[in-house]
Amino acid sequence: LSLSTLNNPFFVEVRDGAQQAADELGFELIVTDAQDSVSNQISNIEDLLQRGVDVLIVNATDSDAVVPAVMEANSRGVPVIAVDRGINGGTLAYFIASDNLAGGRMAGEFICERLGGQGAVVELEGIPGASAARERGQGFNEAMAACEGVQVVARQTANFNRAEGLSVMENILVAQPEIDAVFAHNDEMALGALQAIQASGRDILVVGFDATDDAVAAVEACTMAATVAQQPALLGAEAVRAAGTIVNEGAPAEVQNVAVELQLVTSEACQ
Amino acid sequence: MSDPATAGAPPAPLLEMRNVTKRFGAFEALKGVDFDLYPGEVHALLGENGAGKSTLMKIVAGVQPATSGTLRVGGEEVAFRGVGDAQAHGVAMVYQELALATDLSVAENLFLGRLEPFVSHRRLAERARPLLEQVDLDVPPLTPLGALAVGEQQLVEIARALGQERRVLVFDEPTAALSSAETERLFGLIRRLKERGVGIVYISHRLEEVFAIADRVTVLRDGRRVLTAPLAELTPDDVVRAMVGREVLRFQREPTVRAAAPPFRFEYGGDGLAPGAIELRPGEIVGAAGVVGSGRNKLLATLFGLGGEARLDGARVASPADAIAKGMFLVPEDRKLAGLVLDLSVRENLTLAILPRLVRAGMFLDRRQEGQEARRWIERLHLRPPEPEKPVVELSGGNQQKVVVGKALATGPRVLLLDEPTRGVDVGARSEIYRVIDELAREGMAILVASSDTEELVGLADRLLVFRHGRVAVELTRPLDDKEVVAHVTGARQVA
Amino acid sequence: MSQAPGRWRELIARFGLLLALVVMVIVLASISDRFLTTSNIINVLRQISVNAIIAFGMTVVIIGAGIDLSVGSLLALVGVSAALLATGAGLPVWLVVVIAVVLGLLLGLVNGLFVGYAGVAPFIVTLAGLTIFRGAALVLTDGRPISGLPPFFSRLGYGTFLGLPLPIWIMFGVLLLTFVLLRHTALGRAIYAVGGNREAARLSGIPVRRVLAFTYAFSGFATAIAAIVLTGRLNSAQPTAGQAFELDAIAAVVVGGTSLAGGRGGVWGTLIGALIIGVINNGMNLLNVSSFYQQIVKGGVILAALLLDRALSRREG
Amino acid sequence: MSQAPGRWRELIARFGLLLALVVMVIVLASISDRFLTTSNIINVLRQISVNAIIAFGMTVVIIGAGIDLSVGSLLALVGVSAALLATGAGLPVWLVVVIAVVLGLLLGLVNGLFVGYAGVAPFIVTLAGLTIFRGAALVLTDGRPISGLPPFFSRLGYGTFLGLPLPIWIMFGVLLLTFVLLRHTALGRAIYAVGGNREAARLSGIPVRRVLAFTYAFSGFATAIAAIVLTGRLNSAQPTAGQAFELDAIAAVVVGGTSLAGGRGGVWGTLIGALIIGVINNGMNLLNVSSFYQQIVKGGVILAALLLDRALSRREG
Ligand SMILES: Nc1ncnc2c1ncn2[C@@H]1O[C@H](COP(=O)(O)OP(=O)(O)OP(=O)(O)O)[C@@H](O)[C@H]1O
Ligand SMILES: Nc1ncnc2c1ncn2[C@@H]1O[C@H](COP(=O)(O)OP(=O)(O)OP(=O)(O)O)[C@@H](O)[C@H]1O
Ligand SMILES: [Mg+2]
Ligand SMILES: [Mg+2]
Repeated sequence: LSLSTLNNPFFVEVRDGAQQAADELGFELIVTDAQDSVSNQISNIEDLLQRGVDVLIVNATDSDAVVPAVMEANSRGVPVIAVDRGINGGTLAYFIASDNLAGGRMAGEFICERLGGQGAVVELEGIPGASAARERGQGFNEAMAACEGVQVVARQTANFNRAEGLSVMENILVAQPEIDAVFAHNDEMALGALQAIQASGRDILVVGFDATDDAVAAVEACTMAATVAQQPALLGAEAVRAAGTIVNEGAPAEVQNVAVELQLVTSEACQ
Repeated sequence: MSDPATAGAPPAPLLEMRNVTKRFGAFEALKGVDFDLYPGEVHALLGENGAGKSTLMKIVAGVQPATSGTLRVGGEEVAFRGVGDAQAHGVAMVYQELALATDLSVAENLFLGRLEPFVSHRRLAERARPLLEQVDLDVPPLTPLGALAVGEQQLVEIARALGQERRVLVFDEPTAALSSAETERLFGLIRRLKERGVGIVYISHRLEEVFAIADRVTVLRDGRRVLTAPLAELTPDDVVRAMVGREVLRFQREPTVRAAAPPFRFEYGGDGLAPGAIELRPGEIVGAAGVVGSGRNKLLATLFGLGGEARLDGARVASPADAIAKGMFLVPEDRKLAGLVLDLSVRENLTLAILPRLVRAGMFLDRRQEGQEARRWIERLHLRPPEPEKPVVELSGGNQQKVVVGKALATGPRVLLLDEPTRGVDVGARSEIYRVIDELAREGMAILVASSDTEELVGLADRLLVFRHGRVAVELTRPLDDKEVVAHVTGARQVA
Repeated sequence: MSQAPGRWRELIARFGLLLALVVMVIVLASISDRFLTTSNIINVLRQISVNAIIAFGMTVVIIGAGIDLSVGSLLALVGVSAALLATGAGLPVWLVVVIAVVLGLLLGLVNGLFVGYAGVAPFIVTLAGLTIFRGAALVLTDGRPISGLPPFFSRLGYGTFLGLPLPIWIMFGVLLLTFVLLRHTALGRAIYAVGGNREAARLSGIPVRRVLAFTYAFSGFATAIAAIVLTGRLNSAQPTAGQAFELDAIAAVVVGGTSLAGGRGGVWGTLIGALIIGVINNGMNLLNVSSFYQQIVKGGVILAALLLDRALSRREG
Repeated sequence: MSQAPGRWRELIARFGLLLALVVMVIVLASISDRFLTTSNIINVLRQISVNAIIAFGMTVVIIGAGIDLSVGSLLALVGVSAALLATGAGLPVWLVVVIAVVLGLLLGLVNGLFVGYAGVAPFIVTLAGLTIFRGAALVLTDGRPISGLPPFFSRLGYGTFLGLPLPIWIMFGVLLLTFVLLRHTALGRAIYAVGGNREAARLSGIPVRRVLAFTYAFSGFATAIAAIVLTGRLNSAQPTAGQAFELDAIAAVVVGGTSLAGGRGGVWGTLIGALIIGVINNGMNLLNVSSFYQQIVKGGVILAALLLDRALSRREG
């Protein structure tokens, strides 16, 4: 299992889910961490192939960049399963992902509905150029475009980082007299923004993405409106189960897409 | 020359400077100076430390532009934009502060700035050999320059200038770290250049050298020209009076009355020094003489725990910190490398070694006392300008040397090791330093002075160790005679 | 001028930089009427507090001709350690803070011992520190953020004293402490000497190794304080906090005129450097500059500020 | 010893480091029988090629007493520019490569002009370069990676010549070029002189500013080559590529014994440095060290290697 990063609780859960499934199935799971670097990941995969793995599960740091490494695996006859992020080339056995685009749209629609189709919204973007940032942003903005009374009044990056979410939100709060909702491309930024909003004493709807423990707790405490839940553990587990299928039954003739559900975590009690 | 009107008149000057001024911020280092130089002439440029000698010549060499005034080289008015410009006009300079790259080889340094595009180190070494032979420096040309002693580096710097075939050659205190043997050799080379019509500017604080080699002299005082005249018309006293504006008494030392205290016994060896031992008695001044590379500097460095092996009264001197704890202090020979923190001010450098004494309440510096201490040494050593807050990097070479010496004297150790203490220091300040050294000896300090200046050693020392090839070749005692010392140093006289 | 006390001398030397800051402020104030409000000024000061506190410690290291790349990771490690102690061990909060600060100081000291006594290049030692401290923070927390802290932390992050937020007071406290250290103690003088010319310092009897070790310990100390402040501001601690903080801190120091070659500079310049960086970030958020262009603008403005400084100041940084 | 040619002198000086590398190799070989296979050795060499090529350029800058933080972003900018030209403009591939290399050289030169002629601190100039180039790469691509490159790129990334992958050949090509530059040209020697003692270099008539400007242009040139190689290896170009590459490159240089103070070091040491880092990464993957612990192990091993080097080498880095 070649992971893009373990510096993020999300992927830690992917790993845990995968590990658990592997333990159940009695597989040996080798985990590598590319630390969000494409070239690290290529090296990791090369090293994994060097060690003679039977099935390669790849959580790509970038969908295009890992293609050559996947082709290398293909040439050695090692089946490849993509998790979370797609891979734009080579031969895949399975693609297991939750849909970031749909998630962004889900968040946008939720905000539109809660604001009653009227209001000012702030978008906190992830690391510029990162695929999760692109896709979530795209889905969100599609929903915003469809929701006519709602304006995105500020769009700033906080690099998926809680401390930056805090200070960027503080600055935006100074600049924008009127804000009704914030959508952050991940929960870390959302929680930072929440901190700034609480300090300012203003009443603003915050929606995050990923449903980390902290975010879910905040939703339950009614301080955060919602977070889009991927099911990272499920992603990991599904990938390993797919690997199990390959080992037992051989690789499928063509790529099988396994869509892992997204859900919006909200709290009924807070409405 | 064929013009009948100028026939019989002196040839056109190689170098003409008119009304040159130079400012550093608000400070005026040169105030309307005129200077000229003729082919085949050795023109001495004299003045106290900080008078503006180096500043004037750095304008000639293209290091820095004049603030105002004109400069003509070979009759053509020029405004150099860099050292390269000056070199293209046939001007080269041997700098007072060595301008060498310590991590490059000796050979590369000889050709630095004019290497061929592709460098073959073997060929370079071959081209370097004749130049090194010229100055009688016997080191492999591919040795990194940093491994050489200061005097040896000085010779490299000289050899580099000699290799350039220039019309104008400026020597800024070339002999400050050279003994009389190397100096004689340099003079031979200068005479040969003279014959070829090269114009030479010679800056030095050693008057006897000036009278031996120069034809004319120009004296600067506080950035003004106060005298230009043929040397034949002057006596040394005239020159000194022009420089300092008063009489300077030549320092004469009365032999110290020996204190009864027991001597410090040093044993040393290693790192190129033959094993040996010396005793220094409290109140005694011992000199160390020798040619470049003979090991006198190494002796001092070794005693101070900087390499080799040294023991004081049987106890190993492990490091400079250990040496200081045992009551020693060293004035190192290379002030820029080891003596000064150039970015710090005069005050901060002077008090650097006595910080523990200036501390109040466990850690805070007593700024009033620090200022007093700094001002004391500034006055005593005639620092010019007498400003405690000036960064040391902006001082003239001689004044920087005074700061290094002042810092050491302020510590008041039991054993003081002085390595070329007056390198580049003017006559007036030099006798002042001698006076302080003498006083300290009288108060019971044991002092070891290594120097390349025979006159200095003869004037100061109670005893003199002459070094050859890393060992004490002979020990001389008072009364000392200049000629005899020189003979021993050069090896002309061997003692069994 | 030459007799001016240290603080003024430092500020005069950074005159061009101050001017650049003033120009930036004027430009921003004329574009956005929200920029020059008291609340936004306080906002900017509060935002720079963490970076500035780290940068003050970094200034000390850099004046000693060193560099400390480990600050961001150390911040994370100290932050999660404090958070774990505060949530798990049931210790009183004041004790947690003391332990955290001592931990930062000790880990900094370890860096310092490698640099001073083992003679390994500071870049390598603290780069190793960067990866090791980060790894330790991740191992301690299994990669998860820690929240549910006692109210002390959010009071620290959001409380005020005499109308000013506590992080700003703490920042000025560390500033003054560092200034006094550098300008008014023998140790501070020794740091300048060691950074300016290590050999000369050694021959003057200054315990060079001990002085070097101290500078890294001080940087660890400052970073630990910054960690507590950040933990308060976020009311939680992340093992991933502080990434690339070392670059921000070094940038503040160098923009502020302290030379990476050592021996020169001071902590007031660092404050100006941190302010310049903070004002740029704040301004771009206020003006809603798109995130791709933000990076271009930020680089350009810093470069322009330094060019102005070069044109007006006498000596080189 | 003093008569030994440059290459050997450099290697002897890094004897302790070489030994550390050998120890690491022996340890790894004894733990994992896959480590010392031809295919894994080639694997390691190919993996370090991009970092090593950048680090060779960085070595030149650092010997000149500078630093280049912009390499990672420049790599991204050159990579996406080349990819855009190759996919969009319909230019022949060789021309794309030439344009890309010239672009890298020119952008490096801009850094160099600011450092050499405007006298701004290298850290600041190239930090501004870091953000500006990154921003430009994002703007050019609207943040999206570019794929669908002509087959030339993947041939470059995965083709072999005489059994060795092309990236390795290119790496050794740049190594030799840099070595000859540094050791056997007047310009190279001038770089040492400028880095060792700028004032002395100036007094010797060396055109200091031009030399400094050149070093950054050379770094840009090397980075552009690395960008082409990486684009080939990934068969695509990302505007986000190369993050933190500057730290890796500087680490290879400094581990390899080149002093950040300038004037000292060489490019063979950098190769060893890059190898050490590459072997550590490869080894940890082969041994399946858990990723949190990887960071700790990596820092610890680098530190241990440098300690061994310090203990065995004579002169300090
Ligand atoms: N870069 C500088 N900035 C400020 N002042 C300077 C600078 N360089 C020289 N000065 C000042 O100019 C004056 C003349 O210095 P210069 O080096 O020419 O003296 P000098 O005659 O060569 O003395 P010495 O015999 O000590 O070498 C000194 O007072 C010195 O402090
Ligand atoms: N670090 C070093 N590495 C190698 N050789 C050295 C080193 N330092 C000094 N030497 C050599 O040791 C010899 C003695 O040096 P020392 O400094 O004692 O000479 P010296 O008599 O003081 O001459 P000078 O007047 O030139 O300073 C010289 O030949 C010098 O080249
Ligand atoms: Mg002078
Ligand atoms: Mg000597």
